[in-house]
Order: sequence, then structure tokens, then C-alpha cells
Amino acid sequence: MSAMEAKARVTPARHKTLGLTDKDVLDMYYYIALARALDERMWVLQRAGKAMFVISGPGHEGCQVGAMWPMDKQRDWFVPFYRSIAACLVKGMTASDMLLGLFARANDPSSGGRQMPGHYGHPRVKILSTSSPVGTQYPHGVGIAYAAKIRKTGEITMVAIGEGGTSQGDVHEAMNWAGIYKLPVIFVVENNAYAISVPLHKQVAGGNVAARAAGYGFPGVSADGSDVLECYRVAKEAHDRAKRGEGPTLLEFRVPRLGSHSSDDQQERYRTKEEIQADRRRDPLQTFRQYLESVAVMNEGTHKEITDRIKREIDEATDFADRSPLPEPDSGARYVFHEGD
Amino acid sequence: MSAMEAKARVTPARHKTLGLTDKDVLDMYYYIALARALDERMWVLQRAGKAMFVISGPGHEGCQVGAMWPMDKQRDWFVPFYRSIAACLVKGMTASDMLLGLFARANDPSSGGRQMPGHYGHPRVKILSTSSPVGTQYPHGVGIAYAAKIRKTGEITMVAIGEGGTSQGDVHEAMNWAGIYKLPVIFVVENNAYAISVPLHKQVAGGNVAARAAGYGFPGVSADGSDVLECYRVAKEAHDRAKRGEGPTLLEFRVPRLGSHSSDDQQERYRTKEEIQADRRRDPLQTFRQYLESVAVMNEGTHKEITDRIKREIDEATDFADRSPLPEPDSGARYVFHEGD
Amino acid sequence: MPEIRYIDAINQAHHDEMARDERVVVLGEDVGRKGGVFGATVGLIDKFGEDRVIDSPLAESSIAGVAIGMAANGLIPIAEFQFADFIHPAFNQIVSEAARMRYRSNNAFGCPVVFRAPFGGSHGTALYHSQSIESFYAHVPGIKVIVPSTPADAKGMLKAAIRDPDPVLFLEHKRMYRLVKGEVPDGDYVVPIGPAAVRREGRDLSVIAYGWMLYESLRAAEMVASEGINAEVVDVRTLAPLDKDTILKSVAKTNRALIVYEDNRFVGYGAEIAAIIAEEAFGDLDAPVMRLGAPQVPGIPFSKPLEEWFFITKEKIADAIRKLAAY
Amino acid sequence: MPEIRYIDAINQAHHDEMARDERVVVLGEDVGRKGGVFGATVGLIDKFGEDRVIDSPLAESSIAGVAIGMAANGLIPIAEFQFADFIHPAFNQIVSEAARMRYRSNNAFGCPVVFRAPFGGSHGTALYHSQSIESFYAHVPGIKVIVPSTPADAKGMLKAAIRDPDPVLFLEHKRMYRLVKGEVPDGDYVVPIGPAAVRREGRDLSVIAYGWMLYESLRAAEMVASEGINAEVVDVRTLAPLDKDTILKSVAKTNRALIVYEDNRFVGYGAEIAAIIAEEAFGDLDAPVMRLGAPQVPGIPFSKPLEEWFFITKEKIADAIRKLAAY
Ligand SMILES: Cc1ncc(C[n+]2csc(CCOP(=O)(O)OP(=O)(O)O)c2C)c(N)n1
Ligand SMILES: Cc1ncc(C[n+]2csc(CCOP(=O)(O)OP(=O)(O)O)c2C)c(N)n1
Ligand SMILES: [Mg+2]
Ligand SMILES: [Mg+2]
Repeated sequence: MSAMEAKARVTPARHKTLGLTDKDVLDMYYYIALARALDERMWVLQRAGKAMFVISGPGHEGCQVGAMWPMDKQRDWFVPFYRSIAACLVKGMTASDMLLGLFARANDPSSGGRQMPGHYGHPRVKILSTSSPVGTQYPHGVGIAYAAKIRKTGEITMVAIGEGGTSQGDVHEAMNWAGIYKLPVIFVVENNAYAISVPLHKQVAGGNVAARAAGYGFPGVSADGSDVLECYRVAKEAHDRAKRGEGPTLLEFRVPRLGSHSSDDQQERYRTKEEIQADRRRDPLQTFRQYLESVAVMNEGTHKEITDRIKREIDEATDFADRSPLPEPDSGARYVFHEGD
Repeated sequence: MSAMEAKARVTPARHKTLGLTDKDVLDMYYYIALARALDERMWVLQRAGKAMFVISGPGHEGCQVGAMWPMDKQRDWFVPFYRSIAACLVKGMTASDMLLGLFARANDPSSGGRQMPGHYGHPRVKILSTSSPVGTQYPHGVGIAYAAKIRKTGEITMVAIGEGGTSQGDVHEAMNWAGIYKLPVIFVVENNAYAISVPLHKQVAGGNVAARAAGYGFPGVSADGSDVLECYRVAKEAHDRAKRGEGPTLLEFRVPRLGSHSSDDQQERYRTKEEIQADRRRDPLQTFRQYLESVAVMNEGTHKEITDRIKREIDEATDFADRSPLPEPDSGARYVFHEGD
Repeated sequence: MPEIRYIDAINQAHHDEMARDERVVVLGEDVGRKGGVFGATVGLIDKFGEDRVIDSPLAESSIAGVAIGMAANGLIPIAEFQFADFIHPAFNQIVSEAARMRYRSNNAFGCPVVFRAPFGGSHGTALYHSQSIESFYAHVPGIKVIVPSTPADAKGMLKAAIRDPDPVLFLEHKRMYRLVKGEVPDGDYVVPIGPAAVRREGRDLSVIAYGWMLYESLRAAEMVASEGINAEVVDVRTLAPLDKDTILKSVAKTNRALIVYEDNRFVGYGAEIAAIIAEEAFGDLDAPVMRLGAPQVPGIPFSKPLEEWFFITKEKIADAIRKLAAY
Repeated sequence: MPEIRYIDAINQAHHDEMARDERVVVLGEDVGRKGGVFGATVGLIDKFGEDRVIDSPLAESSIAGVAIGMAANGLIPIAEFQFADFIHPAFNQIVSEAARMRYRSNNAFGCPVVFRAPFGGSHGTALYHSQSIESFYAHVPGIKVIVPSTPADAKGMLKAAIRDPDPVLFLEHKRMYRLVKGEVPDGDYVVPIGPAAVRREGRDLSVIAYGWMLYESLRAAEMVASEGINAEVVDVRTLAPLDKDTILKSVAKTNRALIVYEDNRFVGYGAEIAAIIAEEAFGDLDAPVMRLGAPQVPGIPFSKPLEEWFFITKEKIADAIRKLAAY
């Protein structure tokens, strides 16, 4: 027994006090690592010319997994944005689903290859189809939550955006509706301090997104997005609040942006080396791994098992997606309107 | 010397401690009373079939005069909304200007009769032309203030809206810009607790407009809009702040709505008699008059003088506006674009 | 069959459909206690409660956006815009979201929302309470645009719109609300989205119109009838998808076409009808396809003389008919 | 004269005009340090500072609205929308405010703002980075809409737009940025807003196009030339106000017209050109006015086969030319 393991036995592990089992946190780690590995694979495929475009979420995975964890995979709704890979995986999309989107195949569940990669949606696991215009999803999340309230379904809705997106009028309008009608919705803002090249101080007056919530009469919490358990904790509270009919919560997760905005961007043009370096030290994958090792839930062996499993899954998914058919050209004309049952 | 006058001699009058002279407050009263009388005249003219439509601001005059008082009539900018009669009068529009608009005459300075009554604008006294869509003026106010900052003109901009208008995305976007760039702009919200028929609790999540400002990192103040001197005080502070380069302030004035939304509305359909009655007791014209009498700045005589002067001015203005020409039909084709100098 | 006003037909359709299907909800500014500024939603809140008749915040983008979300989660929202002029803040939500939800999700999600808006000019409606907005939306694939002109159509087409699985922009010309009366079938009925209607048979030329212009055109047709000009008048009713067959059939008969629309002429909706006739009825035409649209100014000015200068009246239409007939 | 890329011409016009007139400012997302996602504003922030090159919050409605306010107070803002698809949230500000400021104030206030937006489809631009938005705005009186197609025009017309006392929507087809190169006059020059240009003389038919469709049309004209069809190609350049004389003159010569546009066909901009030709050149026409526009789907799908299905290519244009020539 190492000194670290000994210590872990003495003070109860943080995740236990939050009601999470060892299996839970290992599963959480799996999703974070899966999202990261998928992410890396997508960039490799893009550089190899197998994909036109990548937009992904390295650095955002920890808060996404933490925030999504309390949500019911079947009952609850999620309205994502383009960085929501990890959140969508937890909600029920698979690595294949993601890569079918990347390769724009006919069987891509998000859009049948009609949308750019990163535009998630999945009716079976209640992930609303998303578009590119930043901000429009916030009123959608509110509408879904409003319907849940009217129809008394008990569904909770989570909707995600970046801090840049909070500048949009739609985001304000949505929060105002939700506050007035105490809707069961959780507003997530993943604050990576940049909107493409525009830094936080030119984007968010006051500098603190969570502080906006008070103006709408509901709680706003700003959490360290690299602390997965803290993200889980505040999301669980928000989820419970919503369930109790007490209305919305705004969760701001301060996360690092571990890459450029997208495959069309070069962050070196507007960020210093030091800053990029500093972000790397906040990598949730690493901090969570350290935590799990520190409480002896994970060791070299379990880590390798998870990593191998993920590699296998992604290889298979890549293969499957690659072998999947492209859409028929003429199918482009379909589904402008409902076509009858 | 009456007991009241005696008392007034003992504790210095509130307006004095605010640096306002007796003449100042009498002038302020004049504008409040002028706006009210104009308002009443407009309704009379509308009922007599001389005007198609009236939208006015009974109950809002006190806060408008108080808020506009610190502004420089020549240097500063004002971006009004349709209830801003009193504010526009203080800024430099005249009773005739208002009635030319009501009668839609060719020499209406706001629009040459092209817009509905209540859509103020006046280039000479730096009142920006306004439109009907609620909320659009907020970004305009910010743009004017931004230009003032860039051009270093020292101009302060005040922009006004109702509490219903704060639900618009544009209002949020504008406050965010102003907060980021610490612009010399004063955001006024005249909260009369109704947007046509929609009550405050269905409009403003949290119920407190001023509380929104904290989320943008600048001060928000909620003041009793029937207390003219208090409105002046907070506006003066906001003005000084802006002048010092410290950025925007949000001023919420809680005012009574002493009439229906407009001549097309009947508030009895959605408000109780008691509520309408209660609003009447908050009439700023009455409360300010009581104050002025209590500090012996005004008495029956001076009051009558002011009232008579106003009546004369409005009669003359009505006459003048009535005798003014309607636009030439073909002039409707003009000024879609600049026509050369 | 009882005679009712256009606005009553709209109101009845709401009452009927909300009673028929509990998924139907109404949201918009002042739709509750006030019953809407034109009275379209009068009585609903008493019958169906605040959960289904929602006085929204003053925020059109989210009126549309919230409706889209509601529709994704099992409701059928009718979103009222107080005036068509104020639908503009919702342009992004309607064009980028509502109209694209089904297409972009490859049929996984639909968007059964009815967007209602009073449009068009009446006396004193001025620059910002009078706009014609149909060309903006008729251009957008994925949303249907309808402009019923009779109480019977208004009621039957609003029901059709509510039952339609896709987004529908339902435009009501505000001048018709109280002026236009007509018989309405008893009981439940639907007027399908799509087919145009020939409102007046004629053989000399075809006048194609919708909304209030239909009425001005019908009057103009009467004016010129005494001069021996026999005009056919077609009510387009559904702007998207357009029933071009009815139009082409009319032109094949009359060999002349005049398209009348209240909106600004340039790149207005009438341009599409003219272009279709020009291309597909080329062999039938004895005269150029003519259009009568509003002057190229940003809106209807308020002052009476300017307003009259702007409006397309039966007299102006009659002049255009005479010109076309004489070609 | 040096050969430069389209994007460089845009960039040069910014540099020139900002140096020439200190009232000119630029605002938009990522226009500062990054120089815009396409590079249109590269180098400006170093030369003119953060006061005049403003990295705006991610909020298009207020990008337009703040620009309008700035213009009212003595500046000449160039507002960049990152993609034309994302101008939609600003629809209300542009249509209700910018385009109406002068008219509604009876000439008391103007609105000298240039709204720039990269539009149109290129490879992989998909549903939301590819839209054609010209018909929405060309319909609106009070704003000018221009679509220059050569580097010389891009530079000269952007300068003209900046010096114009009224709002101008300046559309740049993103496929041209790096692909289209051309000579640009030395020194200060302006290409006036308004006049169309005949880019290829011909006598058999007129192809009328703008943006990227101009290039596909020119190539199509070359393709059919060997078959003995001699097509004239007109570059519209300014969509509003439209130079209809140049178009009508061309049709008077060729007696046949094909209008090509990348936007959805229905109620697209080409409908207006078709309607004008049909009405004003009726006597000249030997064949129906034909239009080639995009399929009626909400946007360009991403997947390669779908994208190809959607795009209007020189081959599709050549087919349309052959059909028209054979009529
Ligand atoms: C309405 C709209 N405007 C602009 C864009 C282009 N755009 C895409 S992502 C982005 C930045 C978003 O920043 P943020 O919300 O902070 O999210 P992040 O990418 O940093 O996670 C921009 C400007 C867009 N997609 N939609
Ligand atoms: C964008 C827009 N939507 C709707 C309207 C119709 N409308 C005019 S005033 C008004 C209510 C405004 O309420 P508030 O902002 O509280 O101001 P108040 O009239 O109470 O002073 C509404 C809904 C409008 N003018 N613009
Ligand atoms: Mg960000
Ligand atoms: Mg109010």
C-alpha cells in the first residue's frame, strides 16, 4: 500500500461524499477520455484529408461529463452546442455516431450528413438538432422545458453554450422567460475565455457570466471546469432544484481551451505561448486522472484497460463510419417538409 | 409666515442640498406640468377627431424631467421612446414640435408627418429619430456613446425604454457593449409595471430591472419615479460617473401608468379599479407640487402663473400646428436616399 | 351559414382547435387577459387557462424560439406577433431554425408551429404598423406562407395550419379584420393549404392578388366591367407553396396578366408570379406581364396625403387594367 | 497594374479608406488581432488601433445597432458579419432602422454604414456558412446592395460604399476570396454603385448573373461557344438600385435571357430581373425568360454528393443555355 493509497483510506474520497461510487467515477473518466480520444482522432482524420472540418472540445470534457451525469439519459433533454462531444456521449450518442457525422454519411443520426461535423442531434436520446447560429438554442431549451412543465412530464432540460454566445440577445431572452416561469432548465455556459479570437474581457461585461443569473432571480454558479467533481456537484444541485419545481440555474464552467477554435483557426495568431501553456496545466483529463489515482480508484492497470478499450472502440467506429454509405445525391431534395407517415 | 413655511426655513429644502435653485425646481415643475397639459390636450384632440392616435406618458413626466435635468441641452444626446414627451421638452423640443407631430404636418421636426405621433427626433437638439420596434434604440444609444468616446467629444448619451422593452435581446446586447467599453451612456428604464396589458411579473424575471446592471459590472439604481428630486439625484450621479469616464449606469424609475397604453387601448379590461386608483396617488405632478408648496417655493399664485403660461403656450402651439401645411403627396417619394447637398 | 367577421373567424379557429387538441397552446404579447390587440385570442385564457394562453415577454426572437422548443417537445404552439412589423427580431429563429429543423435533422425533428401576424396597411398604420413581409418568408424553403382573404378561408386555413406538421406563417391583413364579413361553414372543416381560388371569372385578362389587394382588385374589376373589360381575379391564398397551375390556367384563358401587391414592388412577391408566367406561359401571352406594387419607399408614411399617395387603390388598379387591356 | 486576389482588394480598400478618413471604423467579430476569419481586416488593428478596429461581442443585432448609432454621431462604421448566414439576427436593425433612418426622419438623420458579409456556397460550407441573402435586402428600400465580382470592382466599390451617405450591404462571395485574381488600378479610385457591366459580348442570348455565378456563367458561355452559341454575359454588380438599362439593352440585342443565381429560385433576386425583362422587353423576346436558381431546399447540404447535387455549375448553366438557344 503506497502512502497515497493510505491517505485515501483515511479521509473519505470526495466522490463518495457526493454519492458517487467508484464505478461512477471510472465511468466518468471513461467518457472524458473517450471524448478526448475521439477528438484527437478527428483531427488526425482531418489532417489526413479524410474529413473537411473539425470543431471539438478539448478542455471542455470534464465539465460536460460532470454536468451531464445527474441527467436521466432517457427522460431528460439536452440541447448541445458544437463543443458538446463529451456531453452527447454521456447522453447516449456513440463514437460511431460522432464519426458518421464527421464523414457526413447517410446514416449519421444528427443530420444524415447534411450538416457540418459538430452539429449534434439525436431524437432517440433526446438531443435536439442544433444549428450553427450561436445562441438560438437557448430559447429552444426554454421551450422544451416549458412544454415539460405544461405537459407535466418531469423532464429536465440542459442547454449549453460558450461564453461568447452569452452576448446574443437570445440568451438573455431565454433566461428571462425561464426565470419568469420557473422552468426546469439548466443553463450551461462553458467559459473558455475566448470566442474564436475575442478574449473574455471584450466579450462579457463584468467578466462573470454566472453573475447574470441574479438579475433574473435565479442562482448562478461559477465553477472550475477542470474540477469534474465540483462540476458534478453544482449540476446535481441544479438538477434537484429543477426537479423540485424551483426553476432554472445558470452554471458557468471556467475551462481551458486546449486547441484552436476549429480546424480553420490558428490560435497562435492571437494567443501567447505562455497562455496556451498555462491552459494545458488545467486539462481536466489529467486532473481527474490524478484525482482517481490519488484516491486509488484507478491505477496504471485500470487506466490502460480504459485507454485500450477506447482505442478499440474508436478504431471500430472509424472503420464502421468509413464503410458507411454517403447520401444519395437526389436525397438532398427530401424532408423540406413532412412527407406523410 | 405659515407653519409650513417656518419649517422650510429650519431644515434646508431637499432641492437645495442637491444644488438646485428655487428657479431650477420651478422650471422643473413647469416642464412636468407642460408635458401633462400637452398630453391632455392631445387626448382631447384625438377624441375630437383632430388626431388619429395618441401615445403619451402621464405618470412618467417626473422621472423624465429629473433624469434629463443634468444633461447638457446642446452637447449631450438623447435617444427617446414614445413616452418621452417631458424628456424631449427639457432637451429642447417645443409644444409646437409635439403638436406638429400629432397633426402629421410637413414641418413636424421629428418626421415631417411620416411617423405616427410619439416618434420623436430632432437633430438640432440631438434627439435621435426613433422608430416603433421596441428595443432597437438601446444599441443606437450605445453607438452614439461609443462615437463620443472615440471622437472624444465629451458627450453623454441617455437612452430610454419601458420595463417591457428590457425583455428584448437588443437591450441586453447594448448593456453588454456599454459595460465592456465603459461607455458614457445612461440607460433609463421607466417601469410602469405594464407592457400594454402584460404585468411586471410576467415580464421581468426577478422583478427588479436595476438588478440586471450588476451582471454587466456597472451600477443599477431603482428609484421612486414619482420623487422628482430623487430621480434628479441618481441621474446626476450617473451623469457625473459617465463624465469621469467610469462608464454606464442603469436607472430604473418606478412610475405609475396614469392612463391606458395608448388611444387604442382600454386598461379597464386588464387592470382593477383599485390598482388604477392606487396609481393616481403616485402622480408626480401632484407630489412635486406638494413638495414645492411644502418648501414654499410655489404657492397658489405662482402655480396659477405657470398653469396659465402653459395653457397659453399650448393654445398657441395647437393653433400653429393646425395652421401648418400637410406634406405634399409626392413628397412621399423623397429621402429614401441622400439627395445631394 | 352565419355571416361573421374575419377576426371572428380567426378567433373561432383558435377556440375550436384548442378544444380539439390539448397540445395546442398560444403565446404572444397581450394574448391573455387583453385577448390580443386586435382581439384574435379573446376568451381563450378564460377557457384554457394561463398554461395554454401565455402572455409572453416583449421579445419576438424568443417568442419564436420558445415556440420551436415547445414544438420539439410535443406541443403545437401558435405564436402571435402583435404586428408583422415586429416579426423582424425573430427572423433568425424563423429562417435559421423553424424552417430548417426538419431538413437539417434529416427528418428526425419537425417544427409544427404556426406563426401568426397581422400585416399590411390600413388608415394611420404608418411606417411600422403596416408592413408587408410575405416576400421575405415565401422565399425561404421549409416554411409555408398563407394569406387567407375570406372569413371561411381564414378559419379553415388556420385550422389546416395548426394541423400541419411543419411551420406555417399565417398572415392576416389587418384591414380585413372588421371590414370583411362572410359566411363560414358550420362545424369542423379545413381549407387546404395550397390551392388558389378564382374569385371572379373573366376572359380579357387575369388580375392576380392576395390579402387586401384582392378586394381592391375585385372592385377595380367591377369598375372596368362597365367599360367592357371582363377581368378574371385570382386569389393566391397560399404564397408558398404556390399553386401555379391555377394561375397559368387563368392566363392561358385570358392571355394577359396583372399582378397586384401592396408590398414594395422591387423583389416583392409579385415578381415571382410574373417570372413564372413569363417563363411558363410565354406562348399564351398577348401582352407583357404587368405588375402593380407599392412605391419604392421604406414604408407607408403616416400623414394622410402621403398615405393616399402610397396606397394601391381600386382606381390605380383600374388604370393598370385599362392599360393592360389596351396593349 | 498589379494582379491581386479578391480578398486583398477588400483588405486594401479598408486600409486606404481608414487612412484617408479618420471617421472610418471597423467593427465585428474577430476583426482585430485575427484580422477576420477570411482575413479581410488583416493589419488594420496594428495601424489604426483598438479604438477604430473593434472586436465586437458575439451579437450581430447590436453590431448593426451600434454601427447605426455611431453613424448618427459622426463616424463611418464598416460592420463585418462573419458569415452572411449570421446577419439574420440583425435583420430588424438593418431593415427597421438603418434602411429607414433617413426616410423616417425626413432627411434629418442619415445612416452611412457599410454592412459587409461573405455569402454564398463553397466546398464544405454546408447549411449555415453558405447562404445567399441578397433577395431579403434588395427588396428593402433605403439600403443599397452590391455584389462586386472582380478585385478591381471589390476595391473600388467598397470605397464607393464607404463614401456613400447611405447604408450599403456589401456582399462578398466567399468562393472568390482566394480563387479570383485580377488587376487593380493604382492609387485612389472608385467604382460607382449602380452600373452593371457586360463581361462577355454575345448576340444569341443574354446570361445575367452576379457573384460566383458570373464565373460559372462565363465558363458555360465558353463551353457552348464551340457549339456555335454566342452568349452575352452581364454582371449585375449592383442589385439595388438595379441598372435595368444595361440588362434591357442586352436583351434587345439578343432577344433571349437566362438569369442565373445561386440562391433558392423561388422569390429569389432573379425573379425581379425576369419580371422586369418580361414587362419591359416583351416585344424583344423570342423565347421565354428563363431562370436557373438553386433547388427549393433550405440550404446547401454538407455531404459531397448532396453538395454537388445542389450547386449550380457551368455544366448546368450550359444546359440551360442550350435549351434557351434552341427555343
Ligand atoms: C450568430 C453567429 N455569429 C457568429 C458565428 C461564428 N462563430 C462560430 S463559433 C464563434 C465563437 C463562439 O465562442 P464561444 O461562444 O465562446 O464558444 P467557444 O467556441 O469558445 O466554445 C463564432 C463567432 C456563429 N456561428 N453564429
Ligand atoms: C418589437 C416590438 N414588439 C411589439 C411592439 C408593440 N408594443 C408597443 S409598446 C408595447 C409595450 C411596451 O411596454 P413597456 O416597454 O413596458 O413600455 P410602456 O408602454 O409600458 O411605457 C408593445 C408590446 C413594438 N412596438 N415593438
Ligand atoms: Mg468561448
Ligand atoms: Mg411598461
